[in-house]
Amino acid sequence: YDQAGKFDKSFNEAAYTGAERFKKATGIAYREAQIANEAQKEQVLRNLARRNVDLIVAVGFSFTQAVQTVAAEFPKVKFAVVDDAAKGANVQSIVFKEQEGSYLVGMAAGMASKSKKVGFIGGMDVPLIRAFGCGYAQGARAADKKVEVITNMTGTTPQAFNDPARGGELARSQFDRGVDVVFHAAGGTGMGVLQAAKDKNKLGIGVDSNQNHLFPGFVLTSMLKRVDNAVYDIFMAGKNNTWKPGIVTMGLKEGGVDWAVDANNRKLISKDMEARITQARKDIVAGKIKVVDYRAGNSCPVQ
Amino acid sequence: MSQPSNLPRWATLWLMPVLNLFAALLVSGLVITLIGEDPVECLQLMINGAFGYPEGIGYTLFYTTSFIFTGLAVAAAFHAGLFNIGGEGQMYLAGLGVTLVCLGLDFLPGWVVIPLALLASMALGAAWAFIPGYLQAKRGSHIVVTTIMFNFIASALMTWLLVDKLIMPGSQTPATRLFAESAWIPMLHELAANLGIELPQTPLNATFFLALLALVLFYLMVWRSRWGYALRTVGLNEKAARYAGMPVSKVIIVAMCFSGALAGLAAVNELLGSTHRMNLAFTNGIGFVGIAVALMGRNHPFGILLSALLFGALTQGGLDLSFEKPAITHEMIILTQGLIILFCGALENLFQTPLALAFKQMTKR
Amino acid sequence: MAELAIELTGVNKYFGEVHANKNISFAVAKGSIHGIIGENGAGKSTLMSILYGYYQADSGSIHLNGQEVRIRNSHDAIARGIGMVHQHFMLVDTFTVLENIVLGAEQGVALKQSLAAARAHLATLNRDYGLQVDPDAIVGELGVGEQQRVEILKALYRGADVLILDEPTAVLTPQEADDLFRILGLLKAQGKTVLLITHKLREVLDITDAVTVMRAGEIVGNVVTAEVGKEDLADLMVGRKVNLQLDKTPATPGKTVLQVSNLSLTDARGVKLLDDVSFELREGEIVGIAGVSGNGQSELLEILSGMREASAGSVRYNGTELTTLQACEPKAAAYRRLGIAHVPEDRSREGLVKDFSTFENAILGYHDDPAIQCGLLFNRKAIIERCRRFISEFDVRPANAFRRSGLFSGGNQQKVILAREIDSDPQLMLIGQPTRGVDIGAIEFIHKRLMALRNAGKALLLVSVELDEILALSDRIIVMNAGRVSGELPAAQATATELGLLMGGHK
Amino acid sequence: MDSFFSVLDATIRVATPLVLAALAGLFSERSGIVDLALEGKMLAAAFAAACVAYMMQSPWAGLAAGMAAGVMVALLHGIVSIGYNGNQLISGVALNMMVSGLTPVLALAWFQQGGRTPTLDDAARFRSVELPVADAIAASAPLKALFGHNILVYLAVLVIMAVSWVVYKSRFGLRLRAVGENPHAADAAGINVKLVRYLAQSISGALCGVAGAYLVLAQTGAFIQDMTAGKGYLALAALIFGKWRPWAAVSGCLLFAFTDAIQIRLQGSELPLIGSIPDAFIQAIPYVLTVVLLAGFMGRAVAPKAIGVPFVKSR
Ligand SMILES: Nc1ncnc2c1ncn2[C@@H]1O[C@H](COP(=O)(O)OP(=O)(O)OP(=O)(O)O)[C@@H](O)[C@H]1O
Ligand SMILES: Nc1ncnc2c1ncn2[C@@H]1O[C@H](COP(=O)(O)OP(=O)(O)OP(=O)(O)O)[C@@H](O)[C@H]1O
Ligand SMILES: [Mg+2]
Ligand SMILES: [Mg+2]
Repeated sequence: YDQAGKFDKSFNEAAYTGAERFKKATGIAYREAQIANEAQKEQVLRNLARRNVDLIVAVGFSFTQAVQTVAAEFPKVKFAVVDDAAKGANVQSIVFKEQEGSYLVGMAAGMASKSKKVGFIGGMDVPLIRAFGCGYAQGARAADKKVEVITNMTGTTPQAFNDPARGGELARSQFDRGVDVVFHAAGGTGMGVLQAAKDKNKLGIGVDSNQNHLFPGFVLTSMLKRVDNAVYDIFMAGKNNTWKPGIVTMGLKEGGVDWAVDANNRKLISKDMEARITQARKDIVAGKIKVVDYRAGNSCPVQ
Repeated sequence: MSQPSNLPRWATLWLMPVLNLFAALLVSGLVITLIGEDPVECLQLMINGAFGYPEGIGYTLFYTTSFIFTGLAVAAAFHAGLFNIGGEGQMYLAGLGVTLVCLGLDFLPGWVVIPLALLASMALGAAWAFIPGYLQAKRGSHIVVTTIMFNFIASALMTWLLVDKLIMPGSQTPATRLFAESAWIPMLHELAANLGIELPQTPLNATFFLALLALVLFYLMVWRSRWGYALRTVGLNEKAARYAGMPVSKVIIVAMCFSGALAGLAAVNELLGSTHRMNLAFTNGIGFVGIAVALMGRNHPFGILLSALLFGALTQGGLDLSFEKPAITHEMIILTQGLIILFCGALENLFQTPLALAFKQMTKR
Repeated sequence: MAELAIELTGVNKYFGEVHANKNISFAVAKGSIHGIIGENGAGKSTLMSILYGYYQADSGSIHLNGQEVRIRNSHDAIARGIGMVHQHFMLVDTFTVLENIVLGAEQGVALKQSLAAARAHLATLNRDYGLQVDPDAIVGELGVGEQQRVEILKALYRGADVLILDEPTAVLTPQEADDLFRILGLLKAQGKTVLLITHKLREVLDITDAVTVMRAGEIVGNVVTAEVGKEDLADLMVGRKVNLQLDKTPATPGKTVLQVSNLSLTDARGVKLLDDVSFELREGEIVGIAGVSGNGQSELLEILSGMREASAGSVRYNGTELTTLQACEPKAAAYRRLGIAHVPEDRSREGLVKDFSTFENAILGYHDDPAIQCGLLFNRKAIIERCRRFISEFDVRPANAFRRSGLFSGGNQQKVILAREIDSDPQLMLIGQPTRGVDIGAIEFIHKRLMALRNAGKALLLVSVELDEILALSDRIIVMNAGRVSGELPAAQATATELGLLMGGHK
Repeated sequence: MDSFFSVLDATIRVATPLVLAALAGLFSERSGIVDLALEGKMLAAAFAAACVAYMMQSPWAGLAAGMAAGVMVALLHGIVSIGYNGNQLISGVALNMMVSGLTPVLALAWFQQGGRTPTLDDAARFRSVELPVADAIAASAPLKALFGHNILVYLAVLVIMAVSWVVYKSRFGLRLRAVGENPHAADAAGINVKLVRYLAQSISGALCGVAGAYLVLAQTGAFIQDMTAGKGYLALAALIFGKWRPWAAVSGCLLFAFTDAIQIRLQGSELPLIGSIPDAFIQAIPYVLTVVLLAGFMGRAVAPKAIGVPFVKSR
């Protein structure tokens, strides 16, 4: 896991869920480790590799470099990195098309918004988070050309992912500026965002895991990033000997990202909204709608 | 300033710290028992993880290296009566110095790039400490507040640089490209391999020797030179320093620069010694640990060496421990570190009275 | 036999290995003034601190008005009617006089009525004893004499029957001291008991009824004042014959070393601290500057030693103009290089770093001396050797170069500073309060050294609030009042009364 | 204009925990004890408040628990720095680390939700108070920012007034200041120096307790690892900024909160003349402003004289 910790209610927790599911399904045990600093990344990987494990899944883009180094040292062990593309003959990389999932929730936001102002709150200002924001903005604009997107980043230190009070404050400031739907991609900070949405009787959008149940009736939907699926699939592939090195891109089509509709937010999603989003979903899968990836050109077509 | 004690010197110097360490471990053992693990086994795992096998030792010493630098940095300022909380930011900026030199010049051979990078790290670390030092000396701005603020500012600056300017094109990780190998500081296992000794691969690198050298130089500079004499006089008694004709403001500013330069060297260990690229938040609290290291080591190089080693061992042993025992998380290690600082650093007199009584009893017999 | 106010029996006090009070027994009659004298470190302050509950005696008993009492802290002491004026005043500088007096003796939760009540009470005390102080003044801005009055008022406000004064006159002018003694006389007349610690035998003889003499923690004499003379007391105190009279040969002044003309200093608030001061100082003479502390002497020393800039005027030293001296180092260092040595007034806060070992303090101000360098580093051996020489030449006790300076008594700290400054072989020596709070034995020694320095042809500028000292050492005396020179006269013609009047700004 | 009031509104919300913590630090530091432990006290309080409010379903119980936890950490700081004359700086740093480590460990052991506690229901939280009168007045926009806040916000306002009365106008305040300026003088005046310092610590703990409870009960609704995120240090900075005086320290907090609120609103927007500047720089504005203010407009801060020095009975 990355430094944010295992139980962040979103990204890392999803990986954990996937691994647990694999354990339940197959009865095969796995080892886990969480690192506390940069130098430990290689150390942990090496440590795991030396224990003759079959497959190591590194969760988080910051592992890329460490995986490449260690994978070269242990050619027999299979490695996988979630969230970034790494090179190596025994390395599989799983990257997500966050922009596609974000696009869908962006559409939902654009349609649900009465004020035609929607908000985005990111953790730290890094490309990955910008990709979320960019996809979201494209979706919101697609829903309604007049929609305005207001973006905030929480901070400049890793603490930015762990400051719910600030998240709440950012959300409130956006509500004050007329926003009525806000999407967060900020880990623990996002808890504060969703809480503020509830307190202010506005709508929030969850991220990574399905967060609809956190504040039923106030979470419009969640952008799912199925890290759990990814981890589960990797483990399964390892078990079934179907594992292959290379880059796996998980978009809507591959079940890597999605939006969440369940009992908790059923009432918030109107028929019309659901229809349009489902249509868009189909179009993206079919390639009819192309969602621009911020990371591809380090720029976003919409502001 | 403590009470006159009847304890023999060795007891004050060795026995009390050991007892204090023991007390700290006892309390964390209690917490470990509370969450249902065996504290003795955990301790064994931890010690074994830190010192039990060559790779563990390598990592322990690698962390120790960085802690020595940030510990010395805090101590340097402390001797001038300044509490420098800004080690983190100074180290961050020093990392920028290293990075700029390496990104720009790493086509040159190592014996050119590495010294240049060292200089750049010290220069930028010192520069980042210079401003709070200058404001303290000339404007009376409280150094604790300004250095805290400078940590935040450094972090903002570096985030922007890494995300928008220095990022490796095409990567989504906010990190620079890998430096050319010529700029890498040789790893200890590589050096040993040249001598025909095989060591496990760890990030322990030649910077470690630089840290040891820094300890010795620090001692000589602070206790055996005019410069250090002025530094300590200013720290202990500013009036006396004025009386003695010392340039107080200048001493304060230079002390801060010295402090910043030392903190900067920790960046060299991390960047040129280990990761060979700069990424976001590579400082990772090392600057803050330096405060604890210096305070526990009584601001003396020998003490700093020991406490840096202790913290290095805790970092490494703690990882191994959490590897074996999923219930013992990283936070548990932080708790233990806090306890050790509290008992060894602040409760240093805890056992003085009971010990003095015990010795009295013994000498009576 | 009169009623006893205080009776101590078999009091012992240890500080670690040090036996500070050995089996002390003595009694004080009610309504008397009782003196306690003894060398530095004899244990006087410790004994009084035990009486005030600051320390606990290890054994022995205390009787107050015939009743055995246990005094565990100052709160107890105050409740039993004991008040103390400490050697170093125990006042909060940032508070007003009224707040200091009320502190610890407030009535009720809110301050308002306490302060009002105290103000009224203060007025009556003022009337009864003539203790004039502005209740709304900030204590830190008051002179020492006034601060002392605040301390006495504090004790009286708490209804003290027994008043302990620890070296109360060390910082007072003769007039202020006389005023204090007048007040003590009034207190005595009201039936209060006064315990007075002092190093000045004249005072003991003047106003006490009985004296207790201490040496090395023990009582070596309990005498009725009327039955003894000055020499008896001095000998009893030191345990040997003391020569109280200094041999002063006539001075043979040489060429002018220091020429101060129209020196002025204005502080940030526009107050004139020094106003048009002029005088000159020649080789082989001691010029004494008399004055109540806080009348510009400290600032004068600071300017002459380079620690402070004057606002106007000129200082010529051996023909060089010092005020416009250009140097790339601080002026204090540059002046020292030119041969100006300085013994600061506040020895423990300026002249020394208490946390340094003695050998480190032996080079304070001379740390750039090439003789103690070895390349980039110090030559430790040379430094320690130098310090050992100081210790033996000046009889510093204990003779340990590695001991922390703060652990030495005031007199011994002073000897180290003096040794260091004299050793630099200066042409001009600035000396502030060389013997404040130092015992007779050490004073004798220090005075001899200063006299020897003069006889060797050095120029000495001596600032002291002790008139006896000024009179004994100086060849010429300058009196300062409110930043101005209020008089200059040859020592041979000066009398204490005349100086006192000049110091007060009269005449 | 409207946005100006929303900034004001945000300022008050953000400033509240800072104000409480800064006043807590004021008691501690005025008594002569350096208080780097504000962060730890707050964090422990936030954790306790979250646990108890969740279990008892009552925000008041949570508040009480928060205050109790704050006092406990404060007393620990007291025992170390008053009882054992330990180094106050080290004690503060150590306590912060301990609390930061212990709270997630306990949270994990008790709730199995990682380093966090379960989200609180509305019943277990403090909501905004809607005063009936307020609505009428609130119609006039300028006052809007002053109403509709959480009850703890109004409590904090009362606390500010109470603190400035206690410090300057009460017996305890006089003794507190005396002990911080010159403990030897206070001792000689018959005051129990250590007792006053312990009391000051307890008050500091209780106020930090309210601050920590506010974070959970009013703002986030759950405890999250390290959720104080440096607010304790910021409060300390405000205290020093305000030269250890209550109202000045409060204005320091308001300044921090205000620049922060502005900063949030500036992000991503184009500025006249300068154009678009990176978010990271905008986020640094409060810190830069602090440094500039400290360097440019404030005189030398004069700390309580005895601060950081253990009280040992001898010279
Ligand atoms: N706090 C202390 N700790 C240890 N030893 C002490 C302490 N205070 C005093 N002493 C010892 O007790 C002895 C008596 O000291 P005390 O201060 O009572 O002397 P004194 O007679 O008042 O001297 P002076 O004339 O200088 O005021 C000293 O010589 C010293 O050795
Ligand atoms: N905390 C202490 N520990 C050990 N010894 C002490 C302590 N405090 C004082 N002393 C001893 O007490 C003796 C007298 O101390 P004190 O401070 O009363 O000196 P003094 O001669 O009265 O100086 P001054 O005239 O400046 O007040 C010294 O010999 C000193 O070593
Ligand atoms: Mg004394
Ligand atoms: Mg004395």
